[in-house]
Amino acid sequence: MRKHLLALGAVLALSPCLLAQKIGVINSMSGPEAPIGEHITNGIKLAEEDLKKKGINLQLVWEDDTGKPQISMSAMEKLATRDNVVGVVGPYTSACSNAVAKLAEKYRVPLLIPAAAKEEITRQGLKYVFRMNAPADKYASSLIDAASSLGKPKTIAFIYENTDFGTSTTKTAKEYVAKKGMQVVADEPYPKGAADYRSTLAKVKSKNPDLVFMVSYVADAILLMRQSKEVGLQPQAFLGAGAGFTTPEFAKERAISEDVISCTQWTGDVNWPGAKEFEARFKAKFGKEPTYHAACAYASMIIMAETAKKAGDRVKTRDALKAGKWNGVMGEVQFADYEGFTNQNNHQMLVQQIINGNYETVLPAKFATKKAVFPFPKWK
Amino acid sequence: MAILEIKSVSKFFGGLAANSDVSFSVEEGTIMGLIGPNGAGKTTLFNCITGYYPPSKGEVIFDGRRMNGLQPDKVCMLGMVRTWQKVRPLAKLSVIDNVMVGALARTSSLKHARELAMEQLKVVRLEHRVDLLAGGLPIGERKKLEVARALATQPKLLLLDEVMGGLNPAESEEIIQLILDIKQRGLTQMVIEHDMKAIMRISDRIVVLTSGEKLTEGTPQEVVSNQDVIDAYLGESHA
Amino acid sequence: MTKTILKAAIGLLFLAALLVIPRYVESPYALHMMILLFLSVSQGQSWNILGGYAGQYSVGHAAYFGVGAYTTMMLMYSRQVVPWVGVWVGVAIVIVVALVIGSICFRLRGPYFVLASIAVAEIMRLSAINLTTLTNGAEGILATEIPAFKIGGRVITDFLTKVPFYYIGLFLALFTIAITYWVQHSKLGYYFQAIREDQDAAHSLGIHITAYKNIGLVISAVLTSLAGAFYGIYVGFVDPPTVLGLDVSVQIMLICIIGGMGTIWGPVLGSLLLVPLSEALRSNMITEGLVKIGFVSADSRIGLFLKENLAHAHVLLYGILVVLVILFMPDGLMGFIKKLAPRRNREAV
Amino acid sequence: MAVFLQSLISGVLIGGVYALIGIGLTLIFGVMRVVNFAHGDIMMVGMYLTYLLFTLMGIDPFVSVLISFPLMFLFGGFLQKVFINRVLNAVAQNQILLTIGLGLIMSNTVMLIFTSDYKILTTSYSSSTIQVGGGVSVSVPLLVSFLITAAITAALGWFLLKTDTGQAIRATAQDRDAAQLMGINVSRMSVIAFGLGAALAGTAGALISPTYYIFPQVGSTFTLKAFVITVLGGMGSVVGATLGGILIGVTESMSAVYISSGWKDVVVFVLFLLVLLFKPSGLMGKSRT
Repeated sequence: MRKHLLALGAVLALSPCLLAQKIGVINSMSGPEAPIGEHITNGIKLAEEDLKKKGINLQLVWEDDTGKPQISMSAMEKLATRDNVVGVVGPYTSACSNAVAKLAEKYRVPLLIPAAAKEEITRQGLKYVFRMNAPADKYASSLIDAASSLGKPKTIAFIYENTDFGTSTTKTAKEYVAKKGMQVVADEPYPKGAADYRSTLAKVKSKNPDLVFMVSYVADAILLMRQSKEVGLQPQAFLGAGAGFTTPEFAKERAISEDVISCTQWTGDVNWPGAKEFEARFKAKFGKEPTYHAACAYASMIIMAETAKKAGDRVKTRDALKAGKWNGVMGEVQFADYEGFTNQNNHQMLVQQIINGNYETVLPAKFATKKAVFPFPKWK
Repeated sequence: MAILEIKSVSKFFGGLAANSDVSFSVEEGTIMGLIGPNGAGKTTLFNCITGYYPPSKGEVIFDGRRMNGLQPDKVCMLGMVRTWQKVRPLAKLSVIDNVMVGALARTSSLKHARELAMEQLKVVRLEHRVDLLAGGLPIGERKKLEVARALATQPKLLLLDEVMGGLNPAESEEIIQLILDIKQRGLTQMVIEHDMKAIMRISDRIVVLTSGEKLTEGTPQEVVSNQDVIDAYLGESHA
Repeated sequence: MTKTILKAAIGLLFLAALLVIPRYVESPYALHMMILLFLSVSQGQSWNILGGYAGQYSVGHAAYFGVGAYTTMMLMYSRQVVPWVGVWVGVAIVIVVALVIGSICFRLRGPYFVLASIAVAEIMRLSAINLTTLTNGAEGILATEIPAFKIGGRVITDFLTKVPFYYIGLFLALFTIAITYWVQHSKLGYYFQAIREDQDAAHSLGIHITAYKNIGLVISAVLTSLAGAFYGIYVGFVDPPTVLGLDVSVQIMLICIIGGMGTIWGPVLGSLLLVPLSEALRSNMITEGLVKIGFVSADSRIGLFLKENLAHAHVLLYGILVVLVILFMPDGLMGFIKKLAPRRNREAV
Repeated sequence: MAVFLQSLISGVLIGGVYALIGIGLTLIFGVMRVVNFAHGDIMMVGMYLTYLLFTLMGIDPFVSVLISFPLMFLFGGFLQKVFINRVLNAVAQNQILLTIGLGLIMSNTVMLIFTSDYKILTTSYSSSTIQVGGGVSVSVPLLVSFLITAAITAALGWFLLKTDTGQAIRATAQDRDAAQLMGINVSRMSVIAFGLGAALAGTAGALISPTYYIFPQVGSTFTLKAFVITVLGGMGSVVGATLGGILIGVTESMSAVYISSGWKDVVVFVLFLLVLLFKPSGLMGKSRT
C-alpha cells in the first residue's frame, strides 16, 4: 500500500515531464453504443501494451461519452483544458465525433477519429481533425461496384436502421445507384430493436429486387437475415454495409449468413502488416474476435502515440500527423486532402463474402482470398 | 324571490336513477335543509346543481339563469359554491392560502385576496391558525376552513354538504352558530345534514329525499310530523 | 426585517460572484460545467412550474426541449436565420404544440396523463427521425459556426469562447427562477397549487382547470424550449435521441424531483447535486479522488475494479439515488432540508 | 395478398408475446394502481435468465419457462415487498419515479455483469419455418411461443376466475378498501400480483429470446409497448390486454407494410392517444364513475 502511494507520488511529481505522453481517449463505454465501444477500448488497450514494449509509456486519460454528443463535448473540454493532453483518439459515434471535432479545432488538439462513418466530419476543413476509417460513402460505392462487377443488377432495395449511420450510408448509396442507373424499388428504414421485420421483408420480396442492401448492427443483421430466409426473400445478392454484417457473431450463424456480401475496413486475413498477429493476440487477450473498430482504434492509438512522442506538443503533433505515412494493421495510412476531404485517410475498403462460415476477401483482386459466389444461392 | 329552482331534475348512472324528478325551490336569504337516509341522492343532487354532473333530465335555474351544462368553476363565478362531505383542504398550502384561493375568484391582487381571506377566517374563527398547513388541522377546523374558503368566493348561495359530520357536540354547536351567523349576513344556504336536531334548528324549510325521489317538503314542523318521513327514518334505523 | 436585508445581501453577493466568474476563471472546462449547470437549472425550473406547482407530471418535456432546439437549428442551418431570431420562432411553434398537447392530454388524469405525455414526445421523436427533408432525420443537424451577434453593425459577441454562452446560460437560469418566483407570488401560483392539491376542490372555487393547466403548460413549455434552443446552439448539434429521447424527459423531471418540487430552490439544488455528480462519475474523478487520498491504491484489485467499472456504473448509481430519494425523501432535498431546519411556526395545535 | 397474409400472421404471432407483457402490467396496475415503468426491464431480466439457462445448462428456452416463471415470480414479489409496497399510498409521480429508478438499476446491473453486448440465442429451430402455401410462411419458434402464450393466458384466466386466491386478487383490483374490509389480505395479494406480473413479463422475455436478441437496454421499448397495450385493453383488464397485444402486433406489421416501417411506431402511439381520448377506459374496460 505504502509502496503504491510512493509510486503514485512519484508519478504525480513527475507528471509535468510526462505531459508529452498524455493522450486522451473518448469512447462510448456505457450506453447504447457500448458493445462496439468495448472493441475500441480493447483495441486501444492492446496498443498501450505494444507501445510499452517499444518503450513508449502512455498516460491515457479515458473518458466515457455514453454515446451522447454533449457529454462527449464535456470530455473534450476536460481533456483539452484540464488534462492538457497532446492528442485525443475517439470518439466512436459520428454524432459525438462531429460535436467534438469543432472543439478539437478550437483548442488546437489533434483529434484522431478511429471509426466514425459520417462524411461531413472531415469535410469541414478542420486542420486538427484526422480520420482513420473510410467514411460512409465508401461502404456504398465499394459494395455496389462489387455487385455490378459480378452481375448485371438493375433494381435494388434498401433496408436500414433509422440511425445516423444507417441513413447517411443509405443516402450516399442512393446517390451512387442513381448515377449507375439502378432503380430503387424499396426504401425501408426501421427502428433499431424492432422485434419483427417479417412484414417489411415480405413487402420487399414482393418487389423482387436484384440487390438487397442492408445497414444494421449485428443483432438486427442476424434477425433480418433469419427473417429474410423465413419469408423467402431471394435477391441476386445480399449486401451488408459494414457494422453488423462483418462481425464474427454474424458469420457464426451459418444457416443464414453464408454467401452474404459485405464490406469492411479491416479483416484479420488481409495481408497488411501485423493484421493476423493483431487478430490472434486480440482473441487470446479478450476472448473475442476483433471487429474493424478494434483494428482502427489500435492503429489510431499507435500512430497518435508515436507521433506525439516524437513531436512533443500539440501543434507539432498535428504537423507530424499531416506529414506522416504509416504502414500497419490498417495497411497504408496517410491523412490526405482529396475530394473535399481534409486529413482523411483514403482507406481501401475490402469487399468480403462469407464462404463456409469464414469471411473471405473477394475484392479488390489484389487482396482476394476466394472467388465470389454469385448470384446468391437458393435458400435451403 | 326564489334564488334557486330545481325543476324535475333526474340523474341516471347506467340504468340506475340516483335522482328522479326532484323539484323544489330555495328562497333568497333562507336556509334550505336537505335530508334523507344514506344513498338517498343528496350529494348527487349537489353535484348536479354545482356542475359536477350534468343532470340527465330537468333544469337547474339559479338567479334566473339556466345552469345545466355549466362547469363548476363557472357555477362558482355565478355565485354558487359548495363544500364537501369529505373535506378537501389544499393540504400543502397554509390556512390563509387556502382561503385566498377562494378569494382570488373575485380579485387578482394577492394583497386584496389576503384581506378578504382574513375577513372570512375571522368569520369562522380560525384567525389564530393563519400560517399553519391546512393538512395539519384537526377535523373540526378543517370543516371551518372549507366554509371560510367557500365564503371567500363571495357566493349568493352556499351549499354545505354534511358540514357537521364527524364532529363532537361542542364543535357541531359552533358550526350551527356559524351557519346562523352567515344567515344573518343575508346569504342563502342549502344544507345537507344527518343530525336531525341540528337541521330542525337551522332550516327554514326542509326537503326530504329517499331513493332519489323527493318524499316531501315543508317547514321543520311539517316535516317531523309527516308520517312518510317518520317511516323512512324509522325504516332506516331499524334496518 | 434585518433578516430579509441579510438574505438580499447574500443573494446579491452570489449574483455578483456569478457575473464576474468568467473574468477570473479561464478554464473552459470550468465554464462548461457552469453552463451545463445553468442549463440544468433552467430545465428543472421549467418543469417545476407545470410539475411542481400545477402537479401535472409530464414525462414528455423532451418534446418542447427538442422543438426549441430543432427549430432554432433548422432555421440557422437551412435558412440562415440567426439563432436569436430563430429562438422566437421556436417559442411560437412550441406554444402551438403545447396547446395541442394540452388539449389532448389534459383531458386525462394521473397515470393516463403521464402516459399520454410520453406518447406525444415519442411521436415527436419519431417524426424528427422520419421527416428527413425537414429535420435531416437521424443524421441530425450540425451547425459549424454561429453568426456573430451584432447590434447596429457593432459586433457584441462572436461566440468564439464560452463566455457569451456562460452569460446567456446564467441569464436563462435566472430568468426561469424569476418566472417561477413570479408564478409563486401571483394568482397563477395559487391556482396551480390548488389544482395540484385537489382538482375537484379547485374546480368548485371558480378555477377553470383546463385553462390554468394550459397556461402552466405553455409557460413551462416556452421556458423548456428556450433551454432547448440554448442547448442546440451551444452544442452545435442536435439529433433525435439527444434532444427528443425519453431519457431527456426523465432527466428534466429528475432534476426537479430530486431537488424538491413546487419550491423555487428545489431545481437549483437538484442541479447542484446532479450535474457535478454525473460528471464526476462519468469521468472517473471519484476513483481518482479515492486513489489520491490513499483510500484505495490504483493497482489494487478494488482500485482496478473501480477504475474499470465506476465510469460505466454512473447510470446505476443514478438509479440507486432516485430510489433512495423516493423512499426516504419524498419531498426531495428541499423537503429534507426543511425537515432538518427548526420547525418554527409550522407546528399544528 | 401474400404480403397481407404474411404480415397478418406474423403480427398476430408477435402480438401474442406482447399480450403476455401487457397482461403482467395490467395485473400490477389493477391490484396496486401503480404504473410499473420497470416492466420492460423485468422482462429483460427474464431474457438474461433464459440466456444463462441456455448457455450454461443447455436448457431450451421454451423449456426454461418452467424454471424462469417461478424465479421471476419470486423476483417480482421481492420487488413489491421491498420497494413498491412503500409507495403504494404515495403520489403517482413518486411511484413512477421509483419504478424508473428500479429499471435503471436492473438494466445497469445486468450491463455490469454481462457487458452491453448483444446476445443472440441460436437454437436449432431459430430460423425454421412452415410453408403455409401461397408464399406465406410461419416461423416455428414464433408459433410455439404463441401457443405457449395462449396456454399461459388460459391458465391465468382459470386461476383468476376459479381459485380463491384468484378471486381475492380480482376483488382487490376492484376495490382495495372493500377487499380489506372483507378480510382479504390485501398486501399479500399485492405481492402475488406483482410476482405474477413479473413472472409473465419474464416468460414473455423467455419466449421471445429464440427469435429476438438480448441486451441490457432492451426493456424500454417493451415498457412503452406494454403501456400502449394495457391502456388499449383497459387498465386492469386481462382479456383487454390479450386483445390489445394482438392488436398492436397486427397494427405494427400492417403499418410497416402499408405506411412505412419508419412510421409504424408513430401509428401505434397515435392509436394509443386516440383510445385515451375517446375511450379512456380502454376497448374492453368498463367505465368507472
